[in-house]
Amino acid sequence: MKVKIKTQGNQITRVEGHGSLVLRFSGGKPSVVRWDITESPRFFEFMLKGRPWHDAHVLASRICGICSVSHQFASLAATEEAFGIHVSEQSILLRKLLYAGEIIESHMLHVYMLAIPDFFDAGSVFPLMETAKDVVMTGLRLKKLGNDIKELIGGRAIHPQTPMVGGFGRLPGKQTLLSLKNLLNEAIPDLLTTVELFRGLSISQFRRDTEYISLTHPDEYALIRGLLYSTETGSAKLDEYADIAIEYIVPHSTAKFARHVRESYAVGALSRININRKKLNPMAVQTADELGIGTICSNPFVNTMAQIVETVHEVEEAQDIVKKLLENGIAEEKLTVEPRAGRGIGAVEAPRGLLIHDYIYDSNGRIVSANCVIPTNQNHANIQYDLEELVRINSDKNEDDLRKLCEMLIRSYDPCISCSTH
Amino acid sequence: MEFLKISKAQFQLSVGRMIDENFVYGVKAKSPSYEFDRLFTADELCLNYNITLLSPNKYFLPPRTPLMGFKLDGKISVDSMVGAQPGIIIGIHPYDLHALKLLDAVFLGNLKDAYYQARRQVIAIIGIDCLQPWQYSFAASMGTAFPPAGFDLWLTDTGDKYLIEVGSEKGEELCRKYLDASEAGEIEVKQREKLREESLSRYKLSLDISPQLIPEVLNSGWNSSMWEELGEKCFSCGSCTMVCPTCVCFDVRDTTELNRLSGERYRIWDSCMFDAFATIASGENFRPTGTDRLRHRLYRKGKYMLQRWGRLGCVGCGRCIHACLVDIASPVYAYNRLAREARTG
Amino acid sequence: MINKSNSESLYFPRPTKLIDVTALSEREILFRLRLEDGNALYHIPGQFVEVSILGTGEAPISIASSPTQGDAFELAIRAVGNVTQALHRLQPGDTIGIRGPFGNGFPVSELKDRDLLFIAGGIGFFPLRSMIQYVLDMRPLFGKIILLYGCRQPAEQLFHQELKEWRERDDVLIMDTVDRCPPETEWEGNVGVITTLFPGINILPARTTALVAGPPVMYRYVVAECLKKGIAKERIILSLERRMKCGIGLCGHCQIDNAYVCLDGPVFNYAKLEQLKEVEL
Amino acid sequence: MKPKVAVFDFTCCEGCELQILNCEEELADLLSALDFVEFREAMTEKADYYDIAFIDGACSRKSEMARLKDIRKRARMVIPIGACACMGGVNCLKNYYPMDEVLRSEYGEKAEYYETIPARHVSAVIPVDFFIPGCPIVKKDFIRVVQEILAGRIPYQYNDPVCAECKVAGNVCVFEKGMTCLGPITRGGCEATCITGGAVCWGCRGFIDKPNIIAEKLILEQAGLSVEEISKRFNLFNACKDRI
Ligand SMILES: Cc1cc2nc3c(=O)[nH]c(=O)nc-3n(C[C@H](O)[C@H](O)[C@H](O)COP(=O)(O)OP(=O)(O)OC[C@H]3O[C@@H](n4cnc5c(N)ncnc54)[C@H](O)[C@@H]3O)c2cc1C
Ligand code: SF4
Ligand code: SF4
Ligand code: SF4
Repeated sequence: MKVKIKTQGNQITRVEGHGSLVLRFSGGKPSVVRWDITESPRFFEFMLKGRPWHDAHVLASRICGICSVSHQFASLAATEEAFGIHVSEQSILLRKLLYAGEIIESHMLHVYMLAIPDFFDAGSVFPLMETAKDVVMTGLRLKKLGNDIKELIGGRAIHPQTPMVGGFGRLPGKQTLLSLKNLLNEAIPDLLTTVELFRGLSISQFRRDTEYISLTHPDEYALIRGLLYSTETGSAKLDEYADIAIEYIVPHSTAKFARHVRESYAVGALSRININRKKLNPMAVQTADELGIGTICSNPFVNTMAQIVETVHEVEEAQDIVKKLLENGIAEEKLTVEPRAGRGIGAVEAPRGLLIHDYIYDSNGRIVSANCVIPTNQNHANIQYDLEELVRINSDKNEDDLRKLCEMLIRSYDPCISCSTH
Repeated sequence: MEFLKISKAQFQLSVGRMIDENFVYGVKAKSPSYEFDRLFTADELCLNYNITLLSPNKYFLPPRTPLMGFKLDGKISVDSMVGAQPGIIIGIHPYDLHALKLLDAVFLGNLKDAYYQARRQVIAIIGIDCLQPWQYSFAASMGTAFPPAGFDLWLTDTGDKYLIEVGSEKGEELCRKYLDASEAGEIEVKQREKLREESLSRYKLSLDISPQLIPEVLNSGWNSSMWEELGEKCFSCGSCTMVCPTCVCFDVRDTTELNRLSGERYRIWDSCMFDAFATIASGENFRPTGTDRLRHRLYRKGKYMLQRWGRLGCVGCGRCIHACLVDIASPVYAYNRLAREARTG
Repeated sequence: MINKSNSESLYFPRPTKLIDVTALSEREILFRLRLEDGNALYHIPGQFVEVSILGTGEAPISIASSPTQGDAFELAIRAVGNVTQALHRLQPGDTIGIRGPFGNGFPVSELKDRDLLFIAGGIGFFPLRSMIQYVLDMRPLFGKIILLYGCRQPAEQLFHQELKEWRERDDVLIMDTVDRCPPETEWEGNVGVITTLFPGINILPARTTALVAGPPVMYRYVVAECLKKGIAKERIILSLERRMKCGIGLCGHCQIDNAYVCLDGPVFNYAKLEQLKEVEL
Repeated sequence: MKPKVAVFDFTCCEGCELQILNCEEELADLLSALDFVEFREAMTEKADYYDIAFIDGACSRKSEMARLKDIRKRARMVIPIGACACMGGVNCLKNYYPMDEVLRSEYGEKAEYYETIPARHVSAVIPVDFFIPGCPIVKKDFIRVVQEILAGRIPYQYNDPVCAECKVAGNVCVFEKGMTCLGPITRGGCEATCITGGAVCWGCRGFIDKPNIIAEKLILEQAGLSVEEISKRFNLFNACKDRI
């Protein structure tokens, strides 16, 4: 008999993509809780096959509208590794700067537009435009900062055009950097307001021990490069990813699930802070302290706070980079790409966690096979186990409250489902 | 006529002083070409250029010009949007100044277009001789290799110095205010003649006939097979017209704010090469094919503009030749070929 | 603000009040308007204005009434796009913008004492109406007058009342036709394209000037018939429609060869048009 | 009365919806002009009737066809937004292969759990009233269309190639830099943002009504592309044959 995946339960709103929370009760007690992914599969790995190297990142970008830069960078890194291309220091700086835009925008979108209505008991951010206008405007300004960085450095906010294999198709001029510098400086008061606001919000004191995985790098808070790291098994090389992100298919989901040594693991802002807390910039460390994020934090609800910490970190990071670029000046670079047969693995920390693109190229520079490991897929199993635990300890709650709590849990992972059903 | 000279180093300092006090636009490198853009420092200015992507007419007839603002309150009352930011443009080549003279004839002829006029009045022009012409330019044979009257200052690169011809009172004032220039003598002026003369031989493309004969050649060439042959390839992309310094056609459009309280009417560059340019509301298109449109454009450049405004619509800059990806936009090719066809019957 | 002597007013519409709105059919409406400054439009029959709806756009519209009819003037408008549809939503008392009059208009003084053959196809009747009214108001100045009016079907024939009044006069001959007549429709006139009316008319070619307006396809056939009747090329006068934006000879849309329809037209005689290569008649 | 607006997502990356949320500066004005009644990505509420339904994403499952038809019944105006909804977009790259093969490639022997159909654009399933192309849609373009609808106008659809705007933007043509471009046949309205951004035009807004495909093939051939490369160049966003 064929088991077709159908839309069941309630589709979760205010997340990216289509997923449903199936929560059934029997005899007044919750009996089934299930995290179903109902997004239409899109088959990007299949579509990437045969594409020439210069459109790989263009196509890969379309896996996700929220984290398009992450997909581009993972794709570019894979291609660059396959072809043995060395990327200049300047390009790395610019990529980090663009990435700051992505992290800031994506985190602020989640914090201020998707998550915040839960705290204000609203269905969406739209009514808050009237009832809590200051809060929303603060969020919009910070979100816009992210988009402004993406537009100025990347060309546009979604699917930016400047990143290319080997570097950048367009470099920012001095005027651009100067205006960016101002924008970043102007954002500091809004960041402080945000920290203040969230320090005052109460979140669920739930915890469940799990494994955390992210990239790690000796010199920096790893976002666009580094080695793999697990809180259970320590560090690993990129090409060992398949042994770490063990993907499997579950019948109620169009997206794959994943596990490593435990039954599930988590990736994302909280994982990164759990693993790389020492590498955070000073103001970000202070923010983490203020928001009560300790050394290892196993409350998934805290992920939203962790995103705020990272936003602060990235604003500081962007300020540093702009300063450096202004001091050094921007040099024109010539991009030369000589395709060759080979395999490349690119890994980045997307806003929602570890993202890997693994390509095999033929000698004409065409993709023979592609594999993409998506952050949200790695979280699906963890979400499922968290949900089970959450329902177990809250089984005395009524259905509405329990559903709301479960939805908040799911949302705090900031799942990106269209990505995960790539 | 007054002539001055100034060392290049001095000139750069002068430009720096101009930038401190004015909106200054000049030629900047945009590899592998050049463009007119706002200058922030004097070292951005690049005067030994061959061509700019767009001509400086974008400062006088901007791609988008607001015409009027209005409230959507059912009344017909509009706010004028005439006005211009005073400024100085440095580096206009002779052919582009010729083109500006044509724009003057169009917009300051019988009817005075206030929007154009306002800009024309407050923007000073500092031109420079084009001694190393671009490979696509055929200005020499169009008679547009040297500047017409109408500039404020005119530079000629004489090696380590610029020779400056003062063309107007505004130019004199610019000299007084910003340029530490000294009087130039007959020798320098003679040298300019010589440099100009020599530059003529550096043009790679040329019109085989006198430009005055273009209308005649066109008169006999309407049915040439050339139009079809070229027109078939046309993308109707309008690139040739967007880069042309003498193209003046526009569309007028309205926008309204989201709040539906106010709006704006503006004009925006249009192109006779676009498919729908001559389409009326009933759907009838009076120039339905690429062939029709290509022919119209080259007639307009070579004949109609001359008839109506007294100047040829092509100044030989060569921008359209270069801009056209299918190599069909060249006026010099078309006119030469028609002339040849006319000779051989 | 409006009507500055300054040249920017070239683009500024003059406030104009709708004093009467009459539906002519489902698609066409007749507007009666008066400039709010109280002036007359001072137009020549055959000229047009640019009608402005702020926030929507402008459309060139022929003045459908004769200057002999007083300070108010009329526009007859078919709803086809944004501006014309917006006009159709207006009520008497509303204000619109008008620029113009523009264009050359009919060569009224040349037409004095001549026999006039008006040939209107569809809404080509609108630009001709101003001249017909003028001629009827100044009847003694002109010779014999014939109006041929063709539409696609009876429902599209407009201005019944006016036509009826004119028909009742004995100093003007009106002949109408429809391309086809759907069954069970009342129709007493001819059935067939407009050229099928020609055999029925009797003119003195040397005394006659033809004035033609209609859809683009009509011109070729009508001109051929006029020539066949022996009317001189200079005496076949056509009013043309082209795309138009500025109305003042700048935007380039209405150009036919070197002629700007907004300045040199919209009225052309056939001898002139024949020289324009882009006109295939 | 403010028009009731809904935003629906189908098979896509949801970037176009995000572009709406990215109108940070205009959001307050948008909200005072429009009444968003359904927008899953941003809000929990749902509604039964919409004046305007914006649709993001292609249709790639039978259930999505049914959902589209249901939306059509309840919406006065249906406006697809983005390449996926307007032309099928990148989703149609899979249409060259049998669906079984596509499913097996992703889910292996578990393929039978899943279903997919060749991807198609919205207007292949239901009639639409207008469309806003682009991958992603251009913010300015979206706001302009909303403005025009609010003002009671039929929105203007760009139909001139990207090249014209590319010239106005003052770009060096990428052919001069040894790259290739679909600008000459692609619907403008994006202000040539990709070329300004140092990339090339990939054709994400679909082709103009009368693209000169033969001439485009010619210039790509002259730039050294093989027949296969040319077809790959054409199909990234435009693999769907009966595009809008
Ligand atoms: C001399 C002359 C006389 C005429 N007389 C009459 C008459 O008496 N009666 C009559 O009914 N008709 C007459 N017409 C025809 C009439 O002008 C057209 O029907 C009318 O212009 C249609 O305009 P519209 O705005 O309604 O429709 P559309 O032409 O469909 O225009 C739609 C709108 O889109 C706008 N638009 C076009 N391109 C763009 C763009 N690129 N960006 C944004 N917006 C754009 C236009 O400005 C217009 O507002 C005459 C035409 C001429 C030339
Ligand atoms: S037609 Fe071509 S060569 Fe002549 S002025 Fe215009 S762009 Fe220059
Ligand atoms: S002639 Fe060339 S540049 Fe001009 S519209 Fe045609 S293809 Fe474009
Ligand atoms: S870069 Fe592309 S869009 Fe721009 S002019 Fe060249 S072909 Fe046209």
